[in-house]
Amino acid sequence: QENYDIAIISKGFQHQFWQAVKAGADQAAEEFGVTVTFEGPETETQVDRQLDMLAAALSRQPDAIGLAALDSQAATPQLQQAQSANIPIIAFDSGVDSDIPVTTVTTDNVAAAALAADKMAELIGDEGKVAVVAHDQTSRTGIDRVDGFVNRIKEAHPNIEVVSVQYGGGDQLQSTEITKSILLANPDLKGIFGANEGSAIGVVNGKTELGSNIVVIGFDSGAAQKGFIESGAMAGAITQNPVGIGYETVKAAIGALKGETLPAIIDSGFNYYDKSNMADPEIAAVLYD
Amino acid sequence: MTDTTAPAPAAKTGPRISGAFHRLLAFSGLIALIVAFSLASPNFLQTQNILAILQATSVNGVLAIAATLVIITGGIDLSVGTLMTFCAVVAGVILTYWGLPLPVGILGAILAGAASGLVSGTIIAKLKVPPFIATLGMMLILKGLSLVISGTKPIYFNDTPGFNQIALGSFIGQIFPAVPLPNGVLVLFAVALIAAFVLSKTALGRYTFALGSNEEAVRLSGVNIDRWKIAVYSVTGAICGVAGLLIASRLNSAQPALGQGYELDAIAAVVIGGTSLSGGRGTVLGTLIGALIISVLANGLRILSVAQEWQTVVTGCIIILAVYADILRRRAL
Amino acid sequence: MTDTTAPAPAAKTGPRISGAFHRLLAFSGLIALIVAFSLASPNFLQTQNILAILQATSVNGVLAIAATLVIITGGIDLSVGTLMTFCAVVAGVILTYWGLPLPVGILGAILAGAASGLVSGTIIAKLKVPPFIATLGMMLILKGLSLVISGTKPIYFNDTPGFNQIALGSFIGQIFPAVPLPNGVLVLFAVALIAAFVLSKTALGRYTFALGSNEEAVRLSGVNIDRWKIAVYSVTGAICGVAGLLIASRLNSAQPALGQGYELDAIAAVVIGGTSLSGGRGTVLGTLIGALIISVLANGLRILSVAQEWQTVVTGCIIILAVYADILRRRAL
Amino acid sequence: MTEIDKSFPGVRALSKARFELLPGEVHALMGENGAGKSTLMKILSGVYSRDAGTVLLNGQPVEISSPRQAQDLGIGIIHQELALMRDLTAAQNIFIGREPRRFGILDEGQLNRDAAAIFQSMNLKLEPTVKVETLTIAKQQMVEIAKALSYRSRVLIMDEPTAALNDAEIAELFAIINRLKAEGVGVVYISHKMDEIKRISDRVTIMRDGEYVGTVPGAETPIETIISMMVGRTLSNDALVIPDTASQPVALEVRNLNRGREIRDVSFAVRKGEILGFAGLMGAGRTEVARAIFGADRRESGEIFVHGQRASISTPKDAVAAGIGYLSEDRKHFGLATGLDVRNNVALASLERFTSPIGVLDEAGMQREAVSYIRQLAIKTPSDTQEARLLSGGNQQKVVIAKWLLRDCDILIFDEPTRGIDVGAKSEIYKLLNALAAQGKAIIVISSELPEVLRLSHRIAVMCEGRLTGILPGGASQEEIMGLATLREPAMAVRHAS
Ligand SMILES: Nc1ncnc2c1ncn2[C@@H]1O[C@H](COP(=O)(O)OP(=O)(O)OP(=O)(O)O)[C@@H](O)[C@H]1O
Ligand SMILES: Nc1ncnc2c1ncn2[C@@H]1O[C@H](COP(=O)(O)OP(=O)(O)OP(=O)(O)O)[C@@H](O)[C@H]1O
Ligand SMILES: [Mg+2]
Ligand SMILES: [Mg+2]
Repeated sequence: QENYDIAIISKGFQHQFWQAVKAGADQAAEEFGVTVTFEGPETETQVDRQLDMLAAALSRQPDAIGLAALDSQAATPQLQQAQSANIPIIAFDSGVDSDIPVTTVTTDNVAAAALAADKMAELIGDEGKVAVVAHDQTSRTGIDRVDGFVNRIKEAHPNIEVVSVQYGGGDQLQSTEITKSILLANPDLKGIFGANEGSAIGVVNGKTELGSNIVVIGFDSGAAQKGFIESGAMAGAITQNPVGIGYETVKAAIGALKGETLPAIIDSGFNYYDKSNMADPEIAAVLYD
Repeated sequence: MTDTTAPAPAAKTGPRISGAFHRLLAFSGLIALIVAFSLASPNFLQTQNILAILQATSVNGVLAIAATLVIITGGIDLSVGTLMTFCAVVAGVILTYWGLPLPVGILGAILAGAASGLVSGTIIAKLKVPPFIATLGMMLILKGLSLVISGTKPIYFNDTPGFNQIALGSFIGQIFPAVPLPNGVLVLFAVALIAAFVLSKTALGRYTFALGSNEEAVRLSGVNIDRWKIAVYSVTGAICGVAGLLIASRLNSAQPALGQGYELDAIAAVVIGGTSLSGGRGTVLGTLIGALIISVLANGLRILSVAQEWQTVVTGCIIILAVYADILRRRAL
Repeated sequence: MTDTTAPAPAAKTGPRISGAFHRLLAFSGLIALIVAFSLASPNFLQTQNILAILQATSVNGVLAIAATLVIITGGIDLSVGTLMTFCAVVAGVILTYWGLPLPVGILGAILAGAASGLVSGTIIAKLKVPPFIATLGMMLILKGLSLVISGTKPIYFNDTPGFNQIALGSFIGQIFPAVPLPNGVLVLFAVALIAAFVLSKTALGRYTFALGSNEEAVRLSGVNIDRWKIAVYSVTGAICGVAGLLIASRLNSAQPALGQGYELDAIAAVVIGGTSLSGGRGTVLGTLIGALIISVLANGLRILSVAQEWQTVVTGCIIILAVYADILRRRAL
Repeated sequence: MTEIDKSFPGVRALSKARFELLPGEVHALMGENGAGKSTLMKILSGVYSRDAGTVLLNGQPVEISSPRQAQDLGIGIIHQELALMRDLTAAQNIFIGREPRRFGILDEGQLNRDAAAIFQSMNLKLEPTVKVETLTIAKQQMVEIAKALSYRSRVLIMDEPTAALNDAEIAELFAIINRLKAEGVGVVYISHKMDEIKRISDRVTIMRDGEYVGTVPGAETPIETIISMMVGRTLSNDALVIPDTASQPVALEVRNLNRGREIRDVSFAVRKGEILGFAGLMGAGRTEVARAIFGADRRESGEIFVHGQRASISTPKDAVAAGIGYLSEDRKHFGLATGLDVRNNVALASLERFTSPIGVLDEAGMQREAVSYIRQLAIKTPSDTQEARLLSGGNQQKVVIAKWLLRDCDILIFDEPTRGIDVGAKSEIYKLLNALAAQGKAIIVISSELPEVLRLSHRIAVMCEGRLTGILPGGASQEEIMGLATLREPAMAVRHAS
């Protein structure tokens, strides 16, 4: 077994979701005896900073690279550079507009958010006003989750109206303030979808500060969200499998280095979880603290 | 920064307007905003919403007061945001990881803030590194350290039940149930009162203004300017510690990744409040008003469901206009 | 900002060091970093990596040069980051949405930058709004407008094949294949040369320094200071337009949400490069070195696979140390 | 102080300088601009460290490495350049670092009472609670003096304390100095005003080019001797031939200028080739008139005619375009771009002249002109690329004069042109003003020194409380001028010379 050097460039670093991806990658690194580094820019808008990270990673001449591209096109020159240096690229989280990556480990965010919309409809009796607090107006996950939710409501739940979509940058405090404003402006609101971990926690904070009892559906997990679901402050949340994403990315990289053939897409899947199924082993396995 | 244009040949011609009226006018931008939003939405002037605005002001308000002190000395502190986070994380480590009692955590956060301020102040005063660079460096260092000591994950305060009462409980609401003013707002007012007192009544306050006014003159007067400068940065740091406790209490967790970017809001509040970035002049009351203008604006635009991209545009315009109105007011006086 | 401490009681005793040596020493921080990283990793001093560092410097370098001009006047421009984005979006609208030819897009982006600078400059010069507030407002306005005119989504330049050659092509590489220096770096050098020329050889440059030195004295010399101030902000804006083209070309898209936070890096480069925030002194070469220090640091730490939270801490420390070393060097002279 | 050496980059400010002060004596320190007087005193007061030499206090060698240490040793100083905190009140400035406290809290009442007491002892009418930035330079200078007195030092250094003061204030200061002297305080007195030296000093030490020249008794030594020791030669003090200008055309006419209480209905005219002196007490409004004419401040009403044409002047740029130049009384804030070098300060008002159509500057041309003025005005600077802030006070003033000479204005307003300038340079500037007038320029000279006004002016305009109370012929007596300068009722008995 060779000690491969695998560089992972993610979309973020500080948020718990990315830390969970990192945990999965580290887990695989230990299991397969390879070295993994993990980096990501400050915010999911800093496309060029991510390219600089990718360039620095290439200079290091790693054996393989895992990339969660912030923009599906921008990385093309670096990808070509990697290709000519025979460094396999594994895309994860979202795809790259290129056939260079040997495989893509991803979650279908549109479908995941649509599931959240269906659950929301179910919980509020398929009618009334709802709102979305999302993390980012321009990033892939931000767009997909908002679109997935809003479009699904439009198509399948005509009696529900999305009255407001606002963005808090995934910052818990800002999302709290946004939620409070939405609630105060729409006293008859029935539910809010928080489109990532920070947004979802902010929504619950805002709701509790105002003593409201609207339905909240979150996204991803983390200790706080799990606690909210347990206490009932949050009805449920969509979980991706970040640990699995990290693990699969490293595993795919090793596979590629060993010359194995990989499927074009490795779907890491998503689930809806709430108080009733949180303890199920297969759900508990994809949740992170 | 060049807002020092000239020692204003002050064209005093009209009758002098009384001091009280003058002070009232300082609120004019804020009042104009409140009136406009009240007319635009019936939801704006609800008790609940007013409390929400005040609550939303608490963290930025405390940070802005912290920044006010160093800005009056003619310096700047870019580290207030990440220092706040650092202090929150320190509280988390003390209370959750070590399981020590609440007062220790509170003290620890404030001391951590003061210590960090001491370091910034020393770098500025002794090594003569410009405040912008020293605190930019500290901003990054504290950001990294917050991640390191928290283990790059949030620290929850679930084991310290009283902790979230710091910001969210309502001491006043227990006495007057009709006005459930959150404690966080009380903390803001308390910090403001203390800061105003320090600035106007103590030697520290005097030297704060003196340093911003003419540092060389203070030095030539035989004052140990290094010591006082370090003291001012330390007090600023301690106040950031209070902000850290507030935000941690509000989120019931110390979020190590949060904080960068908060310095700009804080400094904006200070400058909107009439404190000059070239030092020597400024008031805590002005800073409070500046912080309120920012929160009222954010809240009002959200209540009106203005599209977010336009919210940003409008906020930019109103910040400029608010300061311009203040300039016109002063010129008219 | 108080880096004007004193007319330096400067205990100069030793023999005078020659100007050339002086200038060489200015690079010392940068050179120390490069030597350290080269020793630590064999991958650091590879052509590829050097090109990557230069490429990574290009956008921030151009922005920092833009910021240098206004900072020398004693002002500040917080809008450079979002203005860059705005100009990129303008280029996107012109080239992709309207399908106009490449030169129109390039011109449009630069003009959009100049126009925005004209607005900032006018607010500052005519309405006397402090530069910090005026450009903070502009920062928000431009951020919002970028989202508005782009329709809150990235605009791709796939229909303008030549566009990504602006930053990514290599004019030099075509002649000397061994040195595939990307055009973006050439653009950076060109902007630096032009800015240095303007600052040292033209009336605009002279007034830039004079304004930062004593604005009132310049006014009383019969100079139309408003006009020159507006001119400086416009030139800064135009340079931000170039930065916008560079980043759009590099990403082959205009990313409307990017840009905020970039102003801090740009200003940091300026200050690390020895330009004083109180105005009146500064050089383009210094700014270039400052920008390089930032990129070398980021690149080197990544190459060494330092954990990201520690990268931040180390970067903070080194920024402070670099400036401190520069201060020591000047004192020794 | 013996064998004191001090060098700055490119400048040897002091070389084996020497100075001795006895208790209860007023010892004047004299020398041309840049002779090293301020530098020597800054070493004594702990601002600068010396390169070599010894300082003895009461016969004991002492190391003075900070202003605090100097204070503790009983050495106080009034700096030449005002060192006040503009945003603080007068009282706060005086007691900075020594605020009275009660339970750790500042006792503002006590502070103001203490300050008021000092003001009273100085016969100074000043509110302790007024912010110093709103004070005129003269008042600010008085605050500095009050501050120095408050230390009750054994040694008090006064570096040009009277540069901005009027005669009454100077008399007050001298009374204070005499009182201190009686208490055994040693006073070091630096000034360029010869009459003051004669009036106050017991001994005079003269410096030249950073070196000790000699010490002479104050009262007995003729002024000429002191001057020749300062400049190293004797100055000719020719009586000026004042040509008649009454037949010359009017260059500048001001009609009914008004601005609040500072300027009330001021009208006058200056002819080509004429020097019109402006006399008046501090705060009479002369500076305000000059600034209003120059467009530096807004004016409420009034018309300005240049060469008979109505000129619309609302900014300094308009004024300069109309051929008016203004040398401000406060060079540090309004005159000099302190961060720029001498060359650029000289060229600052004339940059267009050195700018090619594409905006490129003609450095060589600028250098030529700057060097020529450095020579003409004997500006003491290592080169034309020296930063202006590093020049001695008097030389800075010359740089500003050079700026307006280079601009070649027809009408020049000099506000306190010789403030802080040594005798040698002063007589050069007088000659210069006369030469300029002879070339046909119209010149307004605002000065608080009556002898200067009398010596220079063809006619003398006198102001009091914002009003022009009269215009006297050049030969008027001091009494006549003072009469008008204190005249509260302008309507009566105005004697106009035309
Ligand atoms: N900080 C400084 N750096 C460089 N040169 C200086 C500095 N301070 C003074 N000098 C130079 O030292 C010399 C002595 O200056 P100083 O101020 O002592 O003169 P002075 O006798 O007080 O003159 P004045 O009558 O004009 O006030 C001058 O040539 C001056 O330019
Ligand atoms: N910066 C200022 N702020 C407020 N009042 C001022 C200011 N400058 C001058 N004044 C006031 O304006 C009036 C006119 O002052 P001005 O300086 O024009 O008098 P002056 O005759 O030139 O006297 P000086 O001999 O002091 O130069 C005075 O009452 C003075 O106190
Ligand atoms: Mg002197
Ligand atoms: Mg005057």
